[in-house]
Amino acid sequence: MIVGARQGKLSGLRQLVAKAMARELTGFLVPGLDIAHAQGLDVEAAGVRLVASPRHASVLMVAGDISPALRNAAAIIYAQMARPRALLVLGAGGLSPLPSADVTSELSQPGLIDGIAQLRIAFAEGAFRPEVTDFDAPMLHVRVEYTCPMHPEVVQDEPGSCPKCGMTLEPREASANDVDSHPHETHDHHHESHDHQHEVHNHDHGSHSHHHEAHDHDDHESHSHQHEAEDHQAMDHSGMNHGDMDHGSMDHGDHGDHAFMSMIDVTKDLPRSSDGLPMDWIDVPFGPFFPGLPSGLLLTLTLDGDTVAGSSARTLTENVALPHHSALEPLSFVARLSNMEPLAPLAYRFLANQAMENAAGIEITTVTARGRVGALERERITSHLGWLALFGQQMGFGWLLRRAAALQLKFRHANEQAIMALKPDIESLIKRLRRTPLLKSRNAGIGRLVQDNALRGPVARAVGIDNDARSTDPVYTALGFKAISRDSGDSLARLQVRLDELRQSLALIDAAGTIELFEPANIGLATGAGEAFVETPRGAAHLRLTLEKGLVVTAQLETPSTHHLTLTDSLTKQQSLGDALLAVGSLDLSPWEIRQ
Amino acid sequence: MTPELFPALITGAALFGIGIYGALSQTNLVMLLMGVELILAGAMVNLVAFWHHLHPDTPAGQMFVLIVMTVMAVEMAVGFGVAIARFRAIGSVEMEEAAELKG
Amino acid sequence: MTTALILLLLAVGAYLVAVIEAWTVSGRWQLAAPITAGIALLGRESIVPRKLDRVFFEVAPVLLLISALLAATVLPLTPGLIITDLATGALFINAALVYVLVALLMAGWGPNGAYAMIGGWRFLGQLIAYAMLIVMPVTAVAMRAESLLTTQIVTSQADLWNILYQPLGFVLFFVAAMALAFLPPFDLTTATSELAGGVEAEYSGVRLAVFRLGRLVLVITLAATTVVFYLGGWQGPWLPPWAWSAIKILAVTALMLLAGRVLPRIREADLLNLCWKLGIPLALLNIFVVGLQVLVWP
Amino acid sequence: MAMISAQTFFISFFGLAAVWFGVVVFRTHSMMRSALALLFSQTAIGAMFIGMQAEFLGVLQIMMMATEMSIMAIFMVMFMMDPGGLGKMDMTHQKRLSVITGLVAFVAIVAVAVFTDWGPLAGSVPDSAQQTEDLGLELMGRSMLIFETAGLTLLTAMIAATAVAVEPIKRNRD
Repeated sequence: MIVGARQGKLSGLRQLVAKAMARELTGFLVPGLDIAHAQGLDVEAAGVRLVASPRHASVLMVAGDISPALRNAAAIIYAQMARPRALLVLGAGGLSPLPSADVTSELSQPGLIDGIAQLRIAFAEGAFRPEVTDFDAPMLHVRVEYTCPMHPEVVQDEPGSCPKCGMTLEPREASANDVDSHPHETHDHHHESHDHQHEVHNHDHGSHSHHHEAHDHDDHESHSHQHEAEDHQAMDHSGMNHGDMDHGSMDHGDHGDHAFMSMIDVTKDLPRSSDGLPMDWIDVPFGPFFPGLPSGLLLTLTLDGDTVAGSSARTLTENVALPHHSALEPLSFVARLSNMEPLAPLAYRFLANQAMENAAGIEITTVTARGRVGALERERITSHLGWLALFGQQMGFGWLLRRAAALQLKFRHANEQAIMALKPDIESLIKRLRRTPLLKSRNAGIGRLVQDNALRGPVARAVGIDNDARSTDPVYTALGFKAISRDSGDSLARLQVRLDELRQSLALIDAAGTIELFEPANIGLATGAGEAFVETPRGAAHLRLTLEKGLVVTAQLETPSTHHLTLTDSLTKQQSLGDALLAVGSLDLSPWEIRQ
Repeated sequence: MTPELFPALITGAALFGIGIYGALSQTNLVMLLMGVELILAGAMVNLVAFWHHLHPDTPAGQMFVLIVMTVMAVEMAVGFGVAIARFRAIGSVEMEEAAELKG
Repeated sequence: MTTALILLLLAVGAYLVAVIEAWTVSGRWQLAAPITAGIALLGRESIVPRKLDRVFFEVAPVLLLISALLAATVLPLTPGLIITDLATGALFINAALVYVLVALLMAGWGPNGAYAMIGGWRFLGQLIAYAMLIVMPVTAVAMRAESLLTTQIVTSQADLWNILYQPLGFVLFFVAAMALAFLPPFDLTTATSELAGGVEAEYSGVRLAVFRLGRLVLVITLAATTVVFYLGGWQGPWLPPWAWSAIKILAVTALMLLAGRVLPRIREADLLNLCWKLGIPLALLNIFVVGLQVLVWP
Repeated sequence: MAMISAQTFFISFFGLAAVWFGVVVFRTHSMMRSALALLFSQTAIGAMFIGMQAEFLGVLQIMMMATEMSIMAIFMVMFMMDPGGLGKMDMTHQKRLSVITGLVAFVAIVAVAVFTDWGPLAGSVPDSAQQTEDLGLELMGRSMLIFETAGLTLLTAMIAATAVAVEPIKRNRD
């Protein structure tokens, strides 16, 4: 039986329909495709078609543990899905505020396949039920507050008149969970954007508590028309909000039938677009589950038509900072650091190991070092392939998405021989990308960055900065490592750098000749301070920690994405929507390694 | 008195009337343009009606309708050009606020 | 009778388009998928977003379907098999297809969603540009046939198909047709990774089914139009006319859909530049050249 | 006779549709609706043309107006204070004058239309293929000059409109 079943008896015809639904499951993946691939899940192969809009999805798949913020967002997604809708949970812990899972399974490809098989049965039997329960969650409730059309700063919970001008206050929706407001609004924008705040977590736009609406269409009919305009003129890029509000209030006002209102007054406060026309701007949330963007990243773009006027990016993964005063066992510290980043766990694991070894003053053998190099480079390959898949999805380039994802899954746990066997596939992939038309014109000049020493990893190397932690590492230099570099610094250059690094990593694995994840050296009861740099797939991460009697007491971590996140605003400003998203995507941000 | 023409001619007249109303009453340039469009549409209906009922063998009638269509297009192009310019200049395409354009 | 037959053929065509499209996406042949997917959609709830413009929201999918069907009424599949052989057929096709734009504008404005609205306005720019590239090559085609009758356009290619007689026109028309059906790489208005489905994003259930069906019919109609205008319609050796029509139409459909498999989505700026700065001058050149050809070998 | 009456019915029906949509244009508060209402009014007129056997003109009208009014729509949304129509603000002035003038114009034209003797009705209309051909010859023959002038006017208008619309200071970005 499915919690989100659709109302109705499972009659003969409906049984047929239910069977069809069971065959044609469409899934919305939480937290996202990149995580799924990194965890070795191949959803399409398991027979579920992934869709971009919750409205089109029949199954909400939650893969792994996600933060409360992400769960809230997922709950909004769930509320937008059309019934019958099911919830498939793969190895996740807490779900609230989401409803109880219809099917739970373990977080692995077999687990996924098994779960989907159960789901099909559940659909065939339980897609329709005589009585259905409405899904409800706090963040879906819409609170009505009252504000003065002339003085947006006046906001109160009950109707009344404005203390400043005595106008009748206008009702307005505000969400129960108020999210922090954006820094960048102009004054008109500010209160207008508040209308949008309650959509800010929302992948697909604008339907809080749609399920209140959707299941009683008649009630909906009745007030759809009086509402009809409300959002349109917030939505379209010129609805002059003040305009009708002023007038509306004048209707309420004592003086009579027709008062002339000046359009000049209406438009004079509006922000000016780059082409000089006063236009109203809207905030549109992209993420945290937006296809083609790193999952867990909430990018809010202020759109002026199809052009991005401003943006704000933050992560909803809610990874907390490392402990400062609570001492940790070495092993649990390592585990904690590597679990934090599902996209590159090994890199952080090695980071922790090296830092502790340095602190304890332990020398590791070349064999160990080479084994780690092999593993790290393999992870780099999988990570870059994962990025390529995301990149392909973002460009609507289906072939790249599927090909890169398939290769990524092959590489995940491959040993040296298997990796060498996969070499030709990588080569052909790269060759194919070089030959693809439109790819160059799509990426050349997009998201151009200037030299900036805070840049890390491929992003930095695409600008021509060589701050690759590997170039100073004797183990790597012994393997004949030489940092790759491009200079144009745009999305195309970042693509090329990553492609070159695929080759390079293959060569390094070949040179290292071994892939082994040695357990961290036993640091005994050592005491001391140490630090380490590891070149994660996204750039050099830096860890400084101090040990006391074999316990990790303090640790500071610097991750590449933390700085790259601050680049988004400059990269997206005054770009067209597609270019802006591509630019953000080409940074290969990992929201998981960013702390708040 | 030729009843065969009535449906078309009365339609044309009605559209013309509505257009006049719109062109005179609307305060917004774009709405005003819509009025003008309706006026021209009314004219076109009449033209076609006359061509069809009175001179079906002379293509000049249709020719005339084509010209009217051109006029519609021109009127819209220029109208919107002016609208954008006004909007950029003073942020308004309201008639009340175009007083300085009075001759 | 003819009408019923044509509608049936269109339904089959839409089904085949769906199969081919699924193949271009997943690389697998799933023959039953379109039907089961359709049934599943019909069975699912059709959500009505809040604060929508009811009329537009309801009308848009239907209008999309109707405009595609109307365009199909003047397309001859075999010498006899045509619903109405309008004297202005070639023009009528454009007239009908322009309402795709109206439908998508409604679908963009109606559900009151940011993604949908941006998708709708995007398509406005896209179609105004590419409607030109539909009309102008068709003008050249009509110049050669010395008629707007679609049947006569077909017979005018008896000795030499237009794809050879005016290859430039064919290329332009083909590209424009893809843009008009917002097929990848021109799918800016339904871009999943930019607009989460764009104009489709807010539709679900029955309405989405109608919308998708309309899209499929639109694709098959455009393929048939290409065949009639440039590939000599039903003409061909050995095989019967209907077979030739079917083969050509399916081939063109596959060609249209395949582009999405091998190409990334085009940038919007490039999309418009391509049309205004390259396409339209070339289309004018095409008209001029064809004019000369018509004069040289009548 | 039946044929004629069927035709008359067709024309009248679309005539009514055109008028009704024409009224909607100025009655609705949603700008999008009023633009599309105008579009459907024009489309109905195109249908009337077809009803009056002016097939080419009808199709042309239906085709041209779709794009034209869609453009109209986006301008409406851009330049209205209240595109969605929430405010239900009336955007009219000198209402009485306008209504009266409109009515007067309507009545006068109807009177003229009704009480004039438009002379003998012509016989059959040439079939549409013939018409299209004639029209083409007309355009390229006697009315060549007018046609060229129209085209030139259109071009001038386009250039002028663009010149007026582009930003005075910096070039519009590309």
